[in-house]
Amino acid sequence: MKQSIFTVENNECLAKNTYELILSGDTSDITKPGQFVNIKLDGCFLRRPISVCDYDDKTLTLIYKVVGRGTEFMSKLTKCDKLDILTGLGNGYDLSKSGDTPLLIGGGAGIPPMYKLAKELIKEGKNAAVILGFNEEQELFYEDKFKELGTKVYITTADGSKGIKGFVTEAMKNISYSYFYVCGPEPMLRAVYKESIAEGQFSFEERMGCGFGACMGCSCKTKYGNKRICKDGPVLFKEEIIW
Amino acid sequence: MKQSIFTVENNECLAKNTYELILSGDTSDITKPGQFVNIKLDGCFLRRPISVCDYDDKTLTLIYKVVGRGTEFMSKLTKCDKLDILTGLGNGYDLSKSGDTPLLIGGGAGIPPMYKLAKELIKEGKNAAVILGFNEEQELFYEDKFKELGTKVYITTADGSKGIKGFVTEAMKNISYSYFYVCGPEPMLRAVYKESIAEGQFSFEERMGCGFGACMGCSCKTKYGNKRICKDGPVLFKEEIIW
Amino acid sequence: MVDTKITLSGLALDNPIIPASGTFGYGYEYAELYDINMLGSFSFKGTTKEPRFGNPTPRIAECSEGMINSVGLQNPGIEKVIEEELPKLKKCFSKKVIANISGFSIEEYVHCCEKIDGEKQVGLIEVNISCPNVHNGGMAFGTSPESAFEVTKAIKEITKKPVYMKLSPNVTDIVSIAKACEEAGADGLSLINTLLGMRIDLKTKKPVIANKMGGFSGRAIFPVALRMVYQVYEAVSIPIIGMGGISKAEDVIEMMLAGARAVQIGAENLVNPYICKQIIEDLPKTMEKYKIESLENIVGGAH
Amino acid sequence: MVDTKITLSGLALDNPIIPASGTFGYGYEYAELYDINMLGSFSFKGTTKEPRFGNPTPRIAECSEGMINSVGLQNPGIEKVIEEELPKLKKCFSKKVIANISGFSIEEYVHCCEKIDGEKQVGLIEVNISCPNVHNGGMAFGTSPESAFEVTKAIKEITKKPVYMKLSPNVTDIVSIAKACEEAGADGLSLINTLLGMRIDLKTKKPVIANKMGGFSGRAIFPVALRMVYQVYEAVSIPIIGMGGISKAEDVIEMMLAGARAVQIGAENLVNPYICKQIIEDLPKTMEKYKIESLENIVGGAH
Ligand SMILES: Cc1cc2nc3c(=O)[nH]c(=O)nc-3n(C[C@H](O)[C@H](O)[C@H](O)COP(=O)(O)OP(=O)(O)OC[C@H]3O[C@@H](n4cnc5c(N)ncnc54)[C@H](O)[C@@H]3O)c2cc1C
Ligand SMILES: Cc1cc2nc3c(=O)[nH]c(=O)nc-3n(C[C@H](O)[C@H](O)[C@H](O)COP(=O)(O)OP(=O)(O)OC[C@H]3O[C@@H](n4cnc5c(N)ncnc54)[C@H](O)[C@@H]3O)c2cc1C
Ligand SMILES: Cc1cc2nc3c(=O)[nH]c(=O)nc-3n(C[C@H](O)[C@H](O)[C@H](O)COP(=O)(O)O)c2cc1C
Ligand SMILES: Cc1cc2nc3c(=O)[nH]c(=O)nc-3n(C[C@H](O)[C@H](O)[C@H](O)COP(=O)(O)O)c2cc1C
Ligand code: FES
Ligand code: FES
Repeated sequence: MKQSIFTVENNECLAKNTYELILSGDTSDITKPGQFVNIKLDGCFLRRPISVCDYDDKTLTLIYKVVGRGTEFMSKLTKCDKLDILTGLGNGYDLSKSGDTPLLIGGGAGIPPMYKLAKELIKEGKNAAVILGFNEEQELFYEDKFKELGTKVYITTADGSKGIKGFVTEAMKNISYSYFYVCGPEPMLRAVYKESIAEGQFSFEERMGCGFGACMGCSCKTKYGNKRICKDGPVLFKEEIIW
Repeated sequence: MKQSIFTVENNECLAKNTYELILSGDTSDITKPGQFVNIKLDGCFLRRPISVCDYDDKTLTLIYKVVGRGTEFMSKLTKCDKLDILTGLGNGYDLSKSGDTPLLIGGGAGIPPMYKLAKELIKEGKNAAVILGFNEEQELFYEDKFKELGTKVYITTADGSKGIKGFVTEAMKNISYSYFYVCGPEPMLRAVYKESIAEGQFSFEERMGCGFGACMGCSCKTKYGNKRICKDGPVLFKEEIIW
Repeated sequence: MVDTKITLSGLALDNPIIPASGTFGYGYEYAELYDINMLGSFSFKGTTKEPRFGNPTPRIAECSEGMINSVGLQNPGIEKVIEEELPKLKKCFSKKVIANISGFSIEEYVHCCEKIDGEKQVGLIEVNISCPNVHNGGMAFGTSPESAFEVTKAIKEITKKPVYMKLSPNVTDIVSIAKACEEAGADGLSLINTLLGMRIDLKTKKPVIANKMGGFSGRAIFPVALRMVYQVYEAVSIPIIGMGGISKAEDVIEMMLAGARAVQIGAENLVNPYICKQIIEDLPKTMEKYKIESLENIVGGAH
Repeated sequence: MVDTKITLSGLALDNPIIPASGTFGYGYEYAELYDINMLGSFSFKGTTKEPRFGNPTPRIAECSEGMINSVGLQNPGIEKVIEEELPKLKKCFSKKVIANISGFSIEEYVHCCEKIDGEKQVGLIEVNISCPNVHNGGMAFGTSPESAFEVTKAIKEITKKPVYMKLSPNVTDIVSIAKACEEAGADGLSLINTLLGMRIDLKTKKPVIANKMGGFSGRAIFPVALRMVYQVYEAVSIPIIGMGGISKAEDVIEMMLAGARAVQIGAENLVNPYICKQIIEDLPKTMEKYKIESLENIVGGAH
């Protein structure tokens, strides 16, 4: 974990209520796809946790959906604004288990962490496929970005306005995969758990106090004992999850 | 009373911890010298009351001393910043009683309202004199501005570093006057009350809730009954004051 | 079109927005700014039998997202309120007003309530048994179920108008006090009054407020107020007017979901004199945002 | 040079800054960020006889200048704390620690205090009789002078280390509870624990927190905490550790002027993990600004 000041380089609306925020700053504590950062915002007491979508030596990309006061405030950030951010939070995905044909499944605001994960898996020579789930076509983002990485991309929309009609599980049915990684709203995680035919990793969300393991605000029970989503998670293995 | 948004035109350090803030906006509710405005500042729950130092159709000048969080914040305002201000608060000075040779007495942060008052009295052809009291020479401001109006200006400093050594009452001893107007810290008001040889008006400060007469936060007893410093004051007549 | 109407013990309000006692004077200052007839109603400054100057100044201190006051029930006394303030008020407010009454003995409460009960302008009586700013009285009546019961009962015996008891949050068990009021016949409850709070001036190293402590209110206290309204709603069946830290339309809805039928807005009026008007104007669009058609339907909705 | 040293029942502290129980875990997370040996001491997470998972999630809600938690005393149990956490802690913290103990019966409190009393690393025991997040216990012991007396007495009989009773602000009369603890032999008092608060989610129209209510803390509650420390200081002669909403060096001084000998910092650690370090660094210059030479001299200075 590291606390540092990032500078807004770009903040852009990608799709309905969805923004991409590009920041420059000290990313040295970010070590794995699936980790998150915790952002201090003026007028909000608690920080806001957002997954790392992409990063390199000095750039950090986040994608967020406007759902309340904090994300509303974020949507108004402009170039050169400064943000106090805690980086390097959470365990991140374990890439070593992926096998040769991993499937990455992201739903809505759960899509961002899949991007860096896909990038890394492809760098390792894996044949990764991605399912991106949305409610409707207006919410669609990053389809091209994933395609540019060279992954096969499946789109699902709940209302059928784009790609496969239905939930991400609809797409899963016709894909074979060695392993899977999933991030999205809890009902989606549950559906994927049931539908899945291989082992995999799940990324969870929980309301957080600190985001770095000190307050026990985000605990959950697993087969391997109590875990803090922020510190021992947000990624849990399929085998340890108790629904 | 009117609520409106003012724009910072200039914010400048005049003397030790003392700033002059020039604002543009709707001044139509300000009708008299001695009134005050109440300013909303980011991060402060209550507004901050500051006397009107000068005003015309569209410009408002305030002078304030940095003493705490709110005035500290004010000192960092820069051109084009916007402020939510309630204008036209308080009764202001009654100029009709001044006689021909009124004496204006201001101590430290009590000096600002004397400026517009002097301006108006001189416009009416009065032969106004002004005593400006400071602790030390570094605090001195507006000496020249008052001289430009054509008033006789007496300076006192507690440490004798400029002008007459001592408090404003030291200067009063050698001046004859038809009437007086005074604004400054309470010990000074009390001293002036005792020293004064004519009738006069006193401007008071009190911690305020609303500043416009609704909360009874700023009440004081007078010989004419209970008064709210913010609405029935801040100016009281010598004859009504109960110390 | 969404519906903001609500009834309170038979009193029909266009909307649930009521400026809180002590923060709206007798209404005139605000009537200079906007037509206060748009309000649901308003609760006038706490009134006692005798005229009172209140506590010494300073009476005001600032806090993070809130303030402390120790006004101490400054008011001209019930007689003058009836003879002078109410007729003056009539000129700028044509709706029914809420009469906020305080006292230092049961006799005084009864005296004032009896006097005000005959006034047509008054829609309901709000009895403050929770003022933290006066010694021997005020809050003392609101801190035990027994004394709350006694005051309520005595007042109900001599009044015809609906009587709302205004409760203190500075108690271990607000539910028992609320129930005692209900048993004694109260028509409704107003909660909460201010939390007892304090600030010290680092320069003088003494309390900011002359009276040392005072009533803490404003946005900071909202979670405590909301919790108490929620708890009391589960325990009584009389209506609740919720207050404490409300500063926007969302807060109104949250308070109503907790169990309030109407809300009062206090400290926020002092820093934004237009706040009640703004909330009334924002309420319909905020209701639409959260898919609420009628406020009547959401009272206690979070239970 | 100003002097920030203070003693607490014989325990000499370099400065009065102590992270509050439940917001600093067992210290490791913060030890990654800075050398926590700069702290006066720290109070570890509330510990019970048996391991506890605590309450269902969500356990956290946000408020204006504060937060609500309903963690519900998640901890590995006293045995594991002694066997595993304390030895691990020793590696990053060489000073004495404050052991925060909770229970659901007098027997449990006694059991835990007896066990921890033998631990050299522990400087003093802080007994939480004020947790609002557990049913039948916790806060119940802290809401009546009689039960507070009983727990205190039972613990004092079996411990040699100084015992500080941690009190709840959710009471009508904190002074009577403080006095009961003093009479029963408490060596000191910690106040305040969290205020009981609540938030409702407008989208789901249900309480944000699974347990409905929780403990409200952070900057918003400072005026209430300060008032209680001030009141209790006048009534007892044992030392007080003050807490509730402290977020800067000025707040530390204000709390000490009210009567605290040391302070704890809770919620603020969660949003600014460096806050204790920053306050310790700011304290000397803030003392100079307000012309304070030694913190020992200002305790209770506002009385
Ligand atoms: C590990 C993690 C990673 C996340 N990654 C992303 C991401 O990449 N993109 C994205 O759009 N969103 C992400 N979220 C969700 C995001 O944190 C919330 O949408 C955001 O905090 C909402 O803040 P708000 O002020 O707009 O909403 P409000 O509802 O006003 O927030 C009130 C409080 O609730 C908390 N809260 C609200 N919704 C959530 C939620 N779903 N999960 C956790 N806390 C919540 C807030 O943090 C805040 O404390 C992530 C959450 C977690 C826990
Ligand atoms: C009618 C009136 C006119 C004033 N005119 C001027 C002026 O022209 N120039 C100037 O420099 N100062 C003036 N003051 C004083 C000025 O209001 C305070 O210095 C200022 O509010 C301090 O705010 P702060 O946040 O910096 O201090 P803090 O001490 O942090 O303020 C905390 C609280 O105390 C109140 N407060 C602190 N000091 C005073 C005070 N002396 N009088 C009233 N409230 C106070 C603040 O408004 C705030 O609510 C006037 C005060 C009044 C009542
Ligand atoms: C300046 C001031 C004066 C008050 N005077 C009274 C009063 O006379 N009678 C009363 O019942 N409540 C009084 N109150 C309490 C408010 O009516 C209200 O219950 C409380 O402030 C909580 O609401 P808020 O957080 O919106 O301010 C007063 C509050 C303030 C701030
Ligand atoms: C997340 C969280 C967990 C807490 N857990 C405990 C606890 O286990 N034992 C205890 O005595 N107090 C606990 N508290 C209360 C704090 O120690 C402290 O008394 C309170 O938060 C007030 O201080 P603050 O306003 O600085 O947060 C907890 C507070 C928070 C925010
Ligand atoms: S949010 Fe504090 S431990 Fe996870
Ligand atoms: S400050 Fe509210 S009446 Fe004067």
